[in-house]
Amino acid sequence: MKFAILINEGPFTHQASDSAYRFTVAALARGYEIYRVFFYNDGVYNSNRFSEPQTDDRNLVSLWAKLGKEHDIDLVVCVAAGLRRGIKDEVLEDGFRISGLGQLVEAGIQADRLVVFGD
Amino acid sequence: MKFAILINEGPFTHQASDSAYRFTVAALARGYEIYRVFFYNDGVYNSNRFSEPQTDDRNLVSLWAKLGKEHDIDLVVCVAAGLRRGIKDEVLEDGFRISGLGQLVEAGIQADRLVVFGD
Amino acid sequence: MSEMNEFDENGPEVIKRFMYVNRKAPYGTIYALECLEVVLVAAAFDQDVSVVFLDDGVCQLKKNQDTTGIGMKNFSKTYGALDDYDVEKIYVEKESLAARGLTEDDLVIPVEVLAADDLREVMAQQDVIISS
Amino acid sequence: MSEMNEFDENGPEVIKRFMYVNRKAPYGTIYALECLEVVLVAAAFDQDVSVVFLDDGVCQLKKNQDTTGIGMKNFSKTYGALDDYDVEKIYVEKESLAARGLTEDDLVIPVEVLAADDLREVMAQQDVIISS
Amino acid sequence: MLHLINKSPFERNALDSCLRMARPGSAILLIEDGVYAALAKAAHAEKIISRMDDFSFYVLGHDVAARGLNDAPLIEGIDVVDYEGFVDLVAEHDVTQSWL
Amino acid sequence: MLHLINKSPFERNALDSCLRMARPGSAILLIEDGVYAALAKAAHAEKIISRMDDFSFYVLGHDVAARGLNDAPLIEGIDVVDYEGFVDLVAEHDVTQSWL
Repeated sequence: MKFAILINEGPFTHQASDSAYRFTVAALARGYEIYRVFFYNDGVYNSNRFSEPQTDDRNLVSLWAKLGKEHDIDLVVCVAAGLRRGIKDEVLEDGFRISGLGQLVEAGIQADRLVVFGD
Repeated sequence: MKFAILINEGPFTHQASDSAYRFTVAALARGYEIYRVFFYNDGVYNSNRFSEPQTDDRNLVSLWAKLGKEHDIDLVVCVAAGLRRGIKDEVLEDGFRISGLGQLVEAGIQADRLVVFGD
Repeated sequence: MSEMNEFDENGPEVIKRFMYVNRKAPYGTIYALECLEVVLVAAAFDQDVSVVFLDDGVCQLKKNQDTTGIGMKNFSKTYGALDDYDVEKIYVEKESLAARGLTEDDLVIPVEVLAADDLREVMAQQDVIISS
Repeated sequence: MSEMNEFDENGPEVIKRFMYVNRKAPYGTIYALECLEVVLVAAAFDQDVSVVFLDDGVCQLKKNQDTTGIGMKNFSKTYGALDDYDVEKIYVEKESLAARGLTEDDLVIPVEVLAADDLREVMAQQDVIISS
Repeated sequence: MLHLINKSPFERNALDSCLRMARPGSAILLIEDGVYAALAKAAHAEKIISRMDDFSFYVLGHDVAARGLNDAPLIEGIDVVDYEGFVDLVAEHDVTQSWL
Repeated sequence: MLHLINKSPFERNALDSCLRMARPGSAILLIEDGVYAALAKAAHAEKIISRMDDFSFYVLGHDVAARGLNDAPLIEGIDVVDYEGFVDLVAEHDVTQSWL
């Protein structure tokens, strides 16, 4: 079974990204495929490579990038939501890619389940 | 009379920055001094120079920078809130400066009124 | 894995029922606008698209919006484009309208007003629900 | 401009009453943590600082928080530092506690529990109110 | 004291909390999504109507217009202000509290 | 259908709307600040208790523990799950709706 994940909020401010991350890790542990993680609304901020939390805090940008690399997960940042918020190639962490909203709809079509995390 | 403004949310996602901007413009029109605008929580995103809204939409980052320059307003981005969210010198729009939370407290002491805009 | 096989067998012809749920007021937050942007893109895919407005989401469709004073883009006219994009299943919850003192005549586009009891059944028939 | 003159006359010795208002639960959003960070900085200034917890804000002080499962930092112990920083005016609204089935014994630090009718008077005496 | 409400009374508890905690004699200004609380025909109108003697209510007209509510009756006795009126209210009251 | 509630029932209307719109037989999982709805001694407990026959209620244990509620009685009949149990619930139900 294939899962798609939609994240609507940025890191730290809301728990959405944390919950989605732990859900994704658990889904992988259960043997499910993660078809795509799509970052929309403030969710685009999860890909900002300049994010530098305190050393005893989790770094959600790195966590997502690492998880994506280890499990070959497609991490897609919405271009339209990203542009207005200043999330562009100049600040994008390795492992994320910027693309259109069609990637969200396509994920909804291809995946067997879509789970939305937001505020 | 001196006003201080605290903005807790980023541009676009919440109306906080828009409301604070219009309030500030109106306060200047009324002849009041703006002692400082302090950007906290997701408010730090208002200083991201890469923000590029659609051409028919307002650009809050430029609007703040321009207003700050025209009226010599101290636009302060919280260093701690900014670090975890990846708002650092590398992405900072001209006209904003990064500093500590003490600047918020000091604004509360020095200004006659503090108005908070958030979610 | 039964769903996957079922999906694969049917190939690209499978049409899913996508529902976009709007529960938030416009302008105070961006969710209304960015949800509309998704729906307009989604309309280009050959899927069964419906849009629901309930709770404060019904306020997105209020007529006579004039945003000049707040400096934001008035996107309420864009809802009229849904019809051009063949998005015709637009539902508004009756109880949410009534609670806000609004009626169908207050809305910028023709919609299907449904009581919660009926909207519940429509929502239960979807394959994908995207909320924002 | 009367306030300004008053302020100037008193010079740097003026002490303002700052109140930090917490109405949000911890972990679901960052506001609780980032408000605490402000209060700890504010304590270094020679001002009259008070911190109020009402509505879901009272949940910030619940004992026995264990965040290992959600991967976030447990900052509830930091409230204990408020006393070290001489922040001693910590108020919790009685009605908010009761609505959540909590009592004073459930809290990580000693606080002053006030009924809304009394807390209202304390809030009305402040010079600066910072909410988040 | 001036209280700012920027949340819809249908979605959040900010208005309820403000009405519970504000001292009678205070001013309450509805901005952003808070303006929905001013709708005379809405189910929540009674919350404000029953407290008209305790508080002075204001609503930011620009936010009312943006949301298309210029043609909807507002609760009688709520004063409509613009951004400069908002500034004046802040100046006239010693302290402003935002109910976020 | 699986419904996700991540908001405190004291602060927002998400739980109310979900209980109004969800079809009986659905599952409802409380996560993040939604877990406060599971408190047995809270004023809002009746909202869920009165619908125990209509829905299967679940709560994410990690979010309960994070908020220090492991020592607080939860409403009887709400099942506690971990993140893998959350994944199982999503897999078992055709559609998941988040009440944001």
